[in-house]
Amino acid sequence: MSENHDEHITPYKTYVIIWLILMALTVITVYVAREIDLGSINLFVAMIIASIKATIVALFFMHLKYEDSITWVFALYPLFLLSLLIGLTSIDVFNRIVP
Amino acid sequence: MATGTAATISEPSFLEYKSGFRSWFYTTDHKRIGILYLVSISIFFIIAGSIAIVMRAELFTPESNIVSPHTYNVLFTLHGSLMVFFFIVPGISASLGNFLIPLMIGARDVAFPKLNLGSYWLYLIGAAILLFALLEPADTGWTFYTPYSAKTNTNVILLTLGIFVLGFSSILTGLNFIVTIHKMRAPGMTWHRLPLFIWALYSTAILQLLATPVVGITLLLLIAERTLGIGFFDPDKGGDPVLFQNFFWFYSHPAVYIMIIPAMGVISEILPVFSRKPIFGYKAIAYSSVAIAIISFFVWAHHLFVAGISETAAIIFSFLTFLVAVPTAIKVFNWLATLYKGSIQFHSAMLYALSFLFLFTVGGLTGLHVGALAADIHLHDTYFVVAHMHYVMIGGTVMGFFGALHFWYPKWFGKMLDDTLGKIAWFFVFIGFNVTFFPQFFLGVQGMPRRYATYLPEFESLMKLSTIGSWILAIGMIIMAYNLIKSLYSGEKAPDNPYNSLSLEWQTSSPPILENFKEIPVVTDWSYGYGKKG
Amino acid sequence: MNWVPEAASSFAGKVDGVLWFVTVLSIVFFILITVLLIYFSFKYKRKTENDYTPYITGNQTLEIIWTVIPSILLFVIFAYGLIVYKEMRTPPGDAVEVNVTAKQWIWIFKYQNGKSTINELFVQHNRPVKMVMRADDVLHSFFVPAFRVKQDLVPGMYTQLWFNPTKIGTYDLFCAEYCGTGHSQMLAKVYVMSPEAFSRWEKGDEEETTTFASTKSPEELGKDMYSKNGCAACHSIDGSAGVGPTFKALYGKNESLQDGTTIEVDENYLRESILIPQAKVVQGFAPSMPSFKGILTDEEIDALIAYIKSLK
Amino acid sequence: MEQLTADHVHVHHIDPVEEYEQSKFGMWLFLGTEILLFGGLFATYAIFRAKYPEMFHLDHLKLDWELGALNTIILIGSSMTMAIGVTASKKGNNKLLIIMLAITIICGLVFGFNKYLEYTAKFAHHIYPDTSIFFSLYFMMTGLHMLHVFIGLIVLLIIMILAIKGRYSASYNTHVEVGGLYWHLIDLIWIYLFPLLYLIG
Repeated sequence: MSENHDEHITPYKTYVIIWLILMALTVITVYVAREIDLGSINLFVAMIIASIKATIVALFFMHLKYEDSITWVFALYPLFLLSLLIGLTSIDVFNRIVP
Repeated sequence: MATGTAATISEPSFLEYKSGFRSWFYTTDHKRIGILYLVSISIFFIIAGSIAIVMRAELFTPESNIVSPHTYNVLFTLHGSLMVFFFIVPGISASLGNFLIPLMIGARDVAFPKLNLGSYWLYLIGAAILLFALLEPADTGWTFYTPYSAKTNTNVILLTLGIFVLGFSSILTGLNFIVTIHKMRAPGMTWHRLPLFIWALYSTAILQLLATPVVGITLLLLIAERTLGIGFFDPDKGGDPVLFQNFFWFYSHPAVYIMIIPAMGVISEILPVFSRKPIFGYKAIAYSSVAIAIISFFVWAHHLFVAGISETAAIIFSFLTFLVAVPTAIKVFNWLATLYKGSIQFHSAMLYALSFLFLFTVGGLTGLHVGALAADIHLHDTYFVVAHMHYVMIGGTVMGFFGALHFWYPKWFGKMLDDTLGKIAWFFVFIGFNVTFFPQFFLGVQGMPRRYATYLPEFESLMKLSTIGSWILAIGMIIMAYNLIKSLYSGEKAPDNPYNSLSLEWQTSSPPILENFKEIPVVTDWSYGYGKKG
Repeated sequence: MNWVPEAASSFAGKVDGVLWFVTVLSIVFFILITVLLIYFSFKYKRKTENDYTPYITGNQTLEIIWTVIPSILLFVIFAYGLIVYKEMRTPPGDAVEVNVTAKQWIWIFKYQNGKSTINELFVQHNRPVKMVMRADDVLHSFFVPAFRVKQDLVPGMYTQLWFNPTKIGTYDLFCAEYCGTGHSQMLAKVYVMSPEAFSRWEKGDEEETTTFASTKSPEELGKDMYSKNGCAACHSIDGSAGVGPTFKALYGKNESLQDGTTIEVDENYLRESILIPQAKVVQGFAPSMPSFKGILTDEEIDALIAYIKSLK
Repeated sequence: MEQLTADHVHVHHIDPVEEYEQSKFGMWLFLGTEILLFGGLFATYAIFRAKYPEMFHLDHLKLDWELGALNTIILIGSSMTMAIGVTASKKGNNKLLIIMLAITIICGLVFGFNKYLEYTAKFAHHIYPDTSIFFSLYFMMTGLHMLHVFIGLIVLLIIMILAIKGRYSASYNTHVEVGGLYWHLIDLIWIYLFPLLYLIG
């Protein structure tokens, strides 16, 4: 990179640590779902863990942590739209009248 | 205003520097790609327009006498699909946007020129798939509602596949524009100095980027339903046909704004130039474009008030629908205020811009009828909706598009248009359009359903009037096409800046040189600084 | 010319109220904008190339005014539309239920007393009715302009609507959701009858007077059946091709079937095709005809066959 | 995706830093599109899971969660090697970049092979996309994801060839960064697909 380009270079060690954390979370999510079986909140727990994993991947592997705010906006806005799609469609599908 | 641009440049223009097939279809020059789009969308506009003429001719009498009902259904499917996906969605954005964005922000090209060419090729591939689809055209309507689209024997797969490919063309164009506008503005071109056309295309690009993938996956699921037998939309397999409509309109309502916002941008450019006054309420117009881009994602189910969605959803969506009307109203008032105390020149481009204000107001206000829950129940799927939609799409987008063609023609081709002929064409287009579509409001209120190949005799007189209007409209279009083509050959040579406009694209030669500007300009003020201060 | 169709249901007037309210508001704004547009255009028409124009870039107060006023008006429209909508969507408890089934391209109505009719809906004056609706194949939409009601019928799901007919008369019923080739032929009539006429119809007298009047020959009756039951949507009587084979000169013709065999069209084949349409489908046509089993009586089928025989 | 990283032939005036910033931003935008492309399927999943919980529960038991978990480990591992490759390239360590790309590609291929085993096992048990809504979702989601893995593999392969040719250095590594972003997205989506389909169905 040229001089005026102050870019963050993540050290190799960080990636290995992140990988270990992700592995641990994978084990936890499998363990919780298969061994403990929390019933109805299974989905909730699994999604929380998946979101933690996804956040870590985005922040560190994808270097979102070091990106400018506009990248953040365009990374998060689709998630907002996705929740809108699911949320508003659910309001329709699960409130229909059965005559 | 900008400095650092030479008024006369001896370099060959982008039209002249190279010729031959390869120099066009392999070009990465945004201006040439813009022209390729312009020619392509014009071809589809002519095809789809001719189809409309045939449909109106068929509707001249209540019985079916020119084409069979099945053919009629095929025709309105093609008319809708071609107009929406092949003409109006890529319309202003891909043709004028490509040509103008780098020129207006003072860049040499878009951020990803090769990707830009790739987008155009995708457009061509989509068009080629469509040609195959025409061998056995679909009869589903452009909305492809399931279960009919999953059951009909006609070729739905090819048509939807073509649209899927076009979707990616649209996505990549939007992506390209967002990056270009973010990263490639000339020095001094701050966000609050950006021309409003650029703000409009920026908002459009966000919609293209983030709404299109949803229709992509939806059409893909429809194709999978027909080929693999998956059943998300098939009631026999536990699916939900209304879910398709939800997904479809999650794209297709924002798509309405993909179609209209660029035209709003055009109007914001034309009005100040021919009024010689600064645009009124710059920030209000700019931010309302972005606001529309955001809110338009929240309103899709207002197309489904009688489709069997839940009442709760209908109420929420009706409320949100009225929210999106606010920024639109703000824009109209600001445009109107721009005219106040101006020095108004009736150039043919200005006539289109003024008729945009008039017709779009009709289109927008009738949108309130169909947004109000109780009224929509009566008006939904009638000619009222057809008329409303055409007032927005033709009265809005197409008027904006024609205005843009007449406005930027000297810049594109270096030739002046015949302004008198332009005004004559405008007159026929304006009258013809109103005669065609205004009666349809009454037809709709009286209960004439849309997509009817035959109809009850009580609707005959208004239907006849509408058909006659379509002929007047066609005459206007033919005159305009003649003018556009004739002026290419016999038009007077255009000066660099025929209208004394202040925005950047007029500060370079007409037509521009390959690299747009000899030196990248330095911007010191916004481009609406007309009139005397104090 | 009437701007709106006859208002023949209890809430039709209220829907018109919303329509008029929005229309009047629209006209006010439309006139405001158009008058200003034309006035400015001519008042400030360019006189010379160097006309003086002031440098006006905006006005905060104006922006606020034309943001707030439309917002308030829009909210009023929303609320007004919502109030009437609520009434249109809430059937009264004493509403009489009618089951509606739509299929390509006919309407079938089943009443609580076990009667069923095709393409004709009989309702009693001033008695609320609730339609419980489903579609058999694709989307359809029940639309009676005079009642200001519309609701899609969705396969695999029941939808409903209600109305209280307030005027005796005959009204058009349209299919408003595109449903294929016969979409524009998928029409029906709604008969709003006085209580006396309705109870006569319910007891079955009405049917005799409308369809089996002794004065009519079987051909004439068959012709009535042909137009009433939506046959015309697919089968022409002038020899032109439709969704199904034409009825012209059909009787006695040799038709080749999809399995390769040939059959002579006789009474038995016609009868079977009406009751079990998918049994022997003529080559070149899709097996899309609905069965009329339980919908047409034997007498009606006889009459229909007689009519087809008469089309030489 | 190759096109995203327009190289500097026609537009010779764009300097590598600008190009790097633009390409990276462009790729983030493209990832947004991808999220919403999968979003349609996630929304379908959410709605039908709420509608038919029993079907989802019974059908998901027919999936091989061990194979799914193995694939998760492989894909996350490949994400790490890709990230290491990006850093290596930024530090100018071309050799390490090539090794890391090779490992990433091998991981991707193994992932694909496992999916192939999984699909054939399903077909052997007469489970097809039209078997039930759950399996429609399973095949559509994993199928679309698999398509992305293939595209990602092609992209990485091209980058590896260019790396072997010595195109990248500490001052020019746009393709590596952008290709890496795309590969991480594939991982990111799998992180959701795995529990949704295999674990909690």
